[in-house]
Formats: sequence, C-alpha cells, structure tokens
Amino acid sequence: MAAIEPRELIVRRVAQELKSGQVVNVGIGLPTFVVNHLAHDVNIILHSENGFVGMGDPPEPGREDPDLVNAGGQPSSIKPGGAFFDSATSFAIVRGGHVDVTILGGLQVDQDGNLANWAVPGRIIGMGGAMDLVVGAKRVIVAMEHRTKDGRSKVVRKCTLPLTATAEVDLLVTELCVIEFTPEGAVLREIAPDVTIGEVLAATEARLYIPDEVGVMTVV
Amino acid sequence: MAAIEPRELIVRRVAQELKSGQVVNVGIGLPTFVVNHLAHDVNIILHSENGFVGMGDPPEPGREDPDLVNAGGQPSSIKPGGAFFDSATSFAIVRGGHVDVTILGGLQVDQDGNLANWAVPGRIIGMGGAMDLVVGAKRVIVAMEHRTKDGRSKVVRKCTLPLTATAEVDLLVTELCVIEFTPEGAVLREIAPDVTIGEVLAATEARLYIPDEVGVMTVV
Amino acid sequence: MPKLRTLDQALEGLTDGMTLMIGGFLAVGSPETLVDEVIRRGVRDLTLIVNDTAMPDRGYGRLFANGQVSTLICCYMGMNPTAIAQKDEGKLAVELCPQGSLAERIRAGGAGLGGILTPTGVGTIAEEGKIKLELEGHTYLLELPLRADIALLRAHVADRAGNLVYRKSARNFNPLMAMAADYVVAEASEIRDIGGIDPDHVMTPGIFVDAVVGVS
Amino acid sequence: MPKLRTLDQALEGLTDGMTLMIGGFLAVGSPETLVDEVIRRGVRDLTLIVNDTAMPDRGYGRLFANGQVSTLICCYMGMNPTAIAQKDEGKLAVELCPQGSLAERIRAGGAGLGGILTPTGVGTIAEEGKIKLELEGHTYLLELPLRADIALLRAHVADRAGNLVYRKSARNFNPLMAMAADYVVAEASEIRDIGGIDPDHVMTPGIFVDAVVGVS
Repeated sequence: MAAIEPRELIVRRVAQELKSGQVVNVGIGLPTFVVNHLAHDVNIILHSENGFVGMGDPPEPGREDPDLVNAGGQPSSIKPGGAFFDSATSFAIVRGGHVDVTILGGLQVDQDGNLANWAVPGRIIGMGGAMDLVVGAKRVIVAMEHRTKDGRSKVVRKCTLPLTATAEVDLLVTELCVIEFTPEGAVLREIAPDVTIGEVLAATEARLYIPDEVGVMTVV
Repeated sequence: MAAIEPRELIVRRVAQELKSGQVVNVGIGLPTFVVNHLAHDVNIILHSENGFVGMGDPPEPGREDPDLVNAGGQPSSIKPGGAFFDSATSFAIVRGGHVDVTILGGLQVDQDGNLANWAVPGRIIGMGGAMDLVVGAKRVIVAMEHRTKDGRSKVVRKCTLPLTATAEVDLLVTELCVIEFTPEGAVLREIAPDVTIGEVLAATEARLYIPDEVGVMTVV
Repeated sequence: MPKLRTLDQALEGLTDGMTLMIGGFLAVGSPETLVDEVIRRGVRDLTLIVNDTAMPDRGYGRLFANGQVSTLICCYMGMNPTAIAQKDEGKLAVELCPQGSLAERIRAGGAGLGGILTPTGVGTIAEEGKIKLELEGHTYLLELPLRADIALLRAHVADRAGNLVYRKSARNFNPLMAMAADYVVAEASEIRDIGGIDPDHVMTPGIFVDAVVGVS
Repeated sequence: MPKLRTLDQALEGLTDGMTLMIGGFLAVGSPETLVDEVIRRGVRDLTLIVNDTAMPDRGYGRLFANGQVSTLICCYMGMNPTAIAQKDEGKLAVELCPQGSLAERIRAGGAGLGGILTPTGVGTIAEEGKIKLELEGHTYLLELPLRADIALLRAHVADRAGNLVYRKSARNFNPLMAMAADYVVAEASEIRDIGGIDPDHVMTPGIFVDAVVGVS
C-alpha cells in the first residue's frame, strides 16, 4: 500500500467506525474531515451543537445563509429531514445519550481514557460544548496525531493538561495505531501499515495492553 | 345594595384584583367564573397549564376542537396572540414567576397563609398543577366559601388537610370577607356589605388582625 | 432511515413488566391507536408514567380497566374511578408527583440530568422521601429523573424520518417523553415524505423517534 | 398590550452595573441593533451572560473593545482576542461554564428551578467551587440558575404581542434567555400584527417579552 498522509490515515480510519443511521457530532479541526470519507452507503445524521441535526455540506460560495452556520461559525446547510432547536435541547441531545458517536480532537489522551482537549496552560479560553459531548455521547472517538510537533507523546500515562472528562474515551485513532479503552485498560487494536508494534510503543508514553492479535489499519 | 349570591360575590370581588396585561391562571371550579366579571377595559392573558397562553371563551356547541381543551379537559379556544407549548414550558412559566396571578379554590386556608386544596383523608387522587401554581405565581388568590357545608370554618388556625404549599397565599376572598396575608399575619381588609366584623370573626377559626379601617366589599 | 411501521411491527418489543410513558393530558394528545395495540397484546404488570389517568374509556385510561397496570406515576387520577378503586384496593401502586415536577423529571430523564431542584412541594407530602437542599435561603426538593422502556406518542404530522409536529393543546407531555425512553413510537394522522416538514417547525426531531405509525 | 418600541425607548432602563444576557452563537442570532444601542448609551461595568464572546467587531463581541464589560459568564472566548487580552490583564473577570450547563443554568433561571445536576465537568476544573452529589453510583455537579436584569434577543419575526419566531441556527440561546431576565427586549426584522403568527409556530410566547424593536 502506498504511503498515506498521516492525517488522512486518521480520518479515513475513523470514518470506518460510523454506521448508517447514527447521530454523530464531529468536533472542529481534524474530525471535520471524517465525513468526507464515509463509504457510499453509509448515511449518518450530523448534530451541530449550535442547534440542529441533519447538517449537510458547506454551501457553494454565494449561497451562504447568515442564519445557518455550524458550531465553528462557518456557513453550513441542512439536509431534508433535519430539524432546528434551541441550545438547551441541543445539549439535552448531547447529555441525554442521543448522540451515538462524537469524534473529537485531542491534546492528550491517557491510559485511563481521560481526555484533555480544550486548554493549555496560559490559554484557558473555554471548553465550549466539549465537556458535554465527551460525557454524553454513547461513544467517544478521539482523532489526533500521536505526537506533538516537538515529538513528545500525546498518548500519556496521566494527562497533565486540564481535563475535558474522565474515563470517557472509547477509541483513539492516531496515524500510528488504534487504541481501545476497556475496563481492563488501553488495548492496542491496530497499528498503521508501515510501523511496528515496537515503534508504536516507543512513541507512546501510556501503558498499552498488547493482545495476541493486533490488526493493521486498512483504509481504501 | 341588593343581596348577592355568595359565590357570585366572591368571583366579582376577585375579578377586581386583576389588571390589564396580567398573565393569570384560574383553577377549576369557582375561580373559572372570575373572568366573566372583569371590567370592560381589563384584558388579561389566561394561562392554561395543559399548554397555552391566550385562552379564550369556550367554543359554541358544534365548534369544539378535540385538540384544544382547557386544564379541566373542557373544550376551549385561543385568542389571537396566544401560543402553544409543551408541559415543561408550561410549568417553567408557572414556577419561573411568569404567571402574575393564580386564582384557586380552597378546602382550608390558615392564618399563616398555608393552603390545603387538593386532598381530603381517604381521597388523595393527585395535586395536578396546584402545588406548582401556588409556589410559582407572583400572587396567589384563594376564592372559596368561608365555611363547609356543615358550618365549620375553612379559615383555620392551622390546616389539618394535606397542604398544597406553605405560606404562599396572598389574598383570600370569601363571601364574608377579604383577608390579606402579610408578614405580620392575616389581616381583615374588607367585610361583605351585609355582615359585621363580629359575624366574620365568629365564622373564622383563624386569628385575624383587625386594622383601624376595614373596608366593605363592593361589587358592581 | 425510513421509520414508518405497521402497528404490529411498532410494538413487537412490548413485554410484561415494562415501563411505558404515554403522552396526553386527560386523553387529549393521547395515542389511542397505540393504546389499542397495548390492549390487544394483553401485556401485564406495566408501570405507567402519564400526566393523569384519563377516563376509564378513553386514552391510556383504558389500561386500568383492562388490568394491565401495576404501578402508576402521575399527578392526577380524578377522572378515572377505576384506577382510583384499584389504588384503594391495593392493586395499583401509585406515586403522585406535582405536574411541573413530573414534566421536569421526564425532561431530566431525556436530557441526561441527574435531577432538578424545585421549590414545588416543600412542606407538603410531596416532599416525603426526597432529599431537601437549602440554597441561599431557599428550600428545594431534589426531583429525580424518569425514564421508560417505551414511549407512546400522539403527533399530528410525522415525516418518514420521525420528525413530529403536534397540534394545539395536544402537544403537552409528548415532546418530553419523546426524549426519555429507550424506544419511541409515535402515531400520526398525517405522514409526509422526508423534507415535508420545515426544519424550523419540527417540534420533536426525528432522532428521538424509532417508529412512526399512520392512523386515520 | 402592544409591545412595539423605538430603540431608544426599549433600552431606557439600561444602567451601569447591570447583568445582560445576549442571544447568539458566534454572533449568529445576535441582536446587532440592540448592541449598537448599548454601545451608544456607553453604560459600563456590565456583567455579560453569553454563549461566547463572538468577534471583536461583531455582535456582543464589540462590547469588549468598547470597555463596557467587567464580568463575563460564557463557554468560549476563542474568537475574540480583545476579550482574551482583557482577561489576561485582569480587567475582565471570567467564569467559564460548559455550554450545555450554561444552557441549563439559564433555563433553570427562567423556570424557577433551584439548580440542576449534571455529569458534565465532573473531574475537571469546571467542578471547582461546586457542590457534588453522588446518586445511585453516579457523580453530578450542582449547577446554579442564572438570571439577568435585561435580555437582548434577536428574532426573525415578532408580533405586537411579543411572540417570537427564530430562523434556522439563529435560535440558539435566544428562547432560553427570553425566560430568564427581568426585562426582555427582542429585535426582529419582520413585525406582524397580533394574530399574524400561528400559535403552534411561536417559539417564544409573548408573555416573556417586554419590548419589540423592528430592525431593517
């Protein structure tokens, strides 16, 4: 298999986790691109926490509606069958378990499934809806690069940055591996096609359980 | 002034308490009739706890809408400018202090402004929305006959029937008198045209404060 | 995900002992056809979460005469002598809850809240068994969330995605219950194709609804 | 009770030190004209309850650059460097609250609740200073209600009775804030006579709204 850009590997692999009919909330940044890589027969319903379900593609230039934006404030659209609501209902949907999957970016994920993704020291500017999403969604998938720009592991023993939620992450997908968080700990499920388990472990500060069979991340 | 039927005296006197623009909830029974006696220039907004504001008169026979009833389940109507909503919003309106006046019937009112109006021993079949209304409305007016059918005072020292709420009644109007509940106690404000203060006190178990001036209930 | 179902399909998961929420206020906005099917299936030992017990011959009120209800959570029983008699005979366990608290408890169940604090019922028998909190000089009761296995709703219009629109005072508890059950069925007198309801007019988003049944 | 007012009339009660709720999400659904008037009046020392700080040149975000805000309760400041700088310089006191908790706190303020229990924020800095309750094995934070002196809203359509209809994602916090302030003003681009809005389509009943201002 030809080399694939790391961020593209992540979003393509995450896309495989989604099933038709699921209500999905995707965070700003990397997760946004997951929906571009769904299989042709997978139809999901996107929840936008500023107040609607059935979010569609961004409108073509010139067709923007100032009253219809996504949670990042960017022009958006709504598909037939969608619905608008107020912010209390939007987060009743989130907190009440009516979102099947949330896909979020991360700054750190630790071996206990704790997530830090909203603040760095000296820059605490707000958690937005992330804390509600991570606590409320039935399944929490973190899509992030494995290491910081200066090479430190973001998959850590214990998060040092301010937490978003405790023990809520179900799956972590990086450009190196797929980690599942279970009651027994963080389990290495898959590794990228061009790396070894040893290389993943070397890049990972967290303690990982290595099952007898570790798959290979396959994207088409 | 010619004699007036006791219950009519009550509802006509209560009607004088309402001002234009007020949001008002009237309970089942005696309070229902208050709205028939408003002065011509007094326009109030009726709240119906099953889910709308702007309640109008009952429809003419043959014009009933099965989806439009009042809180007693009777055919109703909505005035222009009214709005429908769900039960949580309806009681957010009640509990949140957005109802200016509620007018309820009573089984007992005591000198501390406690009200019992939903249950008698052996027949506890539900408080409906009464507990929310009495706690939430800005002003609580009880419209009831002064004595039971067998002559016992319903204006008591301490309620013996199950309470609806504690210390929430602001005004009590009976066919004998008008009593205001203040931080200092229950104050006799007015007496009916054809009774004496002594007669009111004789019919009243509660301790009443008699101010220097006691008015006379005047209805037109 | 088209959600249109036959009546039989829609309630095939209904079993003895389940907890049901049923929309309606004195049988207005109550899913008569879905209740027919509950009666036809003859399931027993149901826990009912409803605003009231309706009337013996209308709405969910019929389930009492048919002996299908063992536990009841509601705010008012006054128009159903059958249910009252079952309560008095000890055949029906009843929890009475103030109407506004009932609405908030169902909403909390759907919204993932652990409970709400209300001043309603303080100093009355409604406070029995409940945690009381003093905050800034006010006393509140902690009311806990309610959830059900199945919610039965009555809508005016539904689309095939499960979006619902209610009509006039028939809305009442339906939108709250739509959020608070594991499985949600709505009957509607008008079924529209997806896209047939303005997204700004939707009262219950289709994501809450599992099945829609068309009724005449 | 016709509620149509001029811009000047609508905000004549605004004074220094007040707490304002302003609708909008990143300035979408934000009452730009009412904010213009807040700026024109030059009131200071405001406490702002908003979803976010918008942008320095848009919506309620402009109030920071104009030095009118001393306290802020919101969930996100990321698009307003001016507000962030004021926070970092200690000129702006900030309480950050998770978005869903913020929505529930405003709703609780309008609904007369003493607070709500949420699992959101447990184990994070959002729990600092808050009461924690354990119920049936789950941990919740008690989030307290929020209220304001004045709420400024943006509607799409209003009638002269104050009924409001919002459009698409411009709804957001507006209907919640409509219930949670002592005085509520809405600007709307279309004003209709009473009866011009279907009572089933009303999103904010007019009883919550004190004044309506028409804007172009």
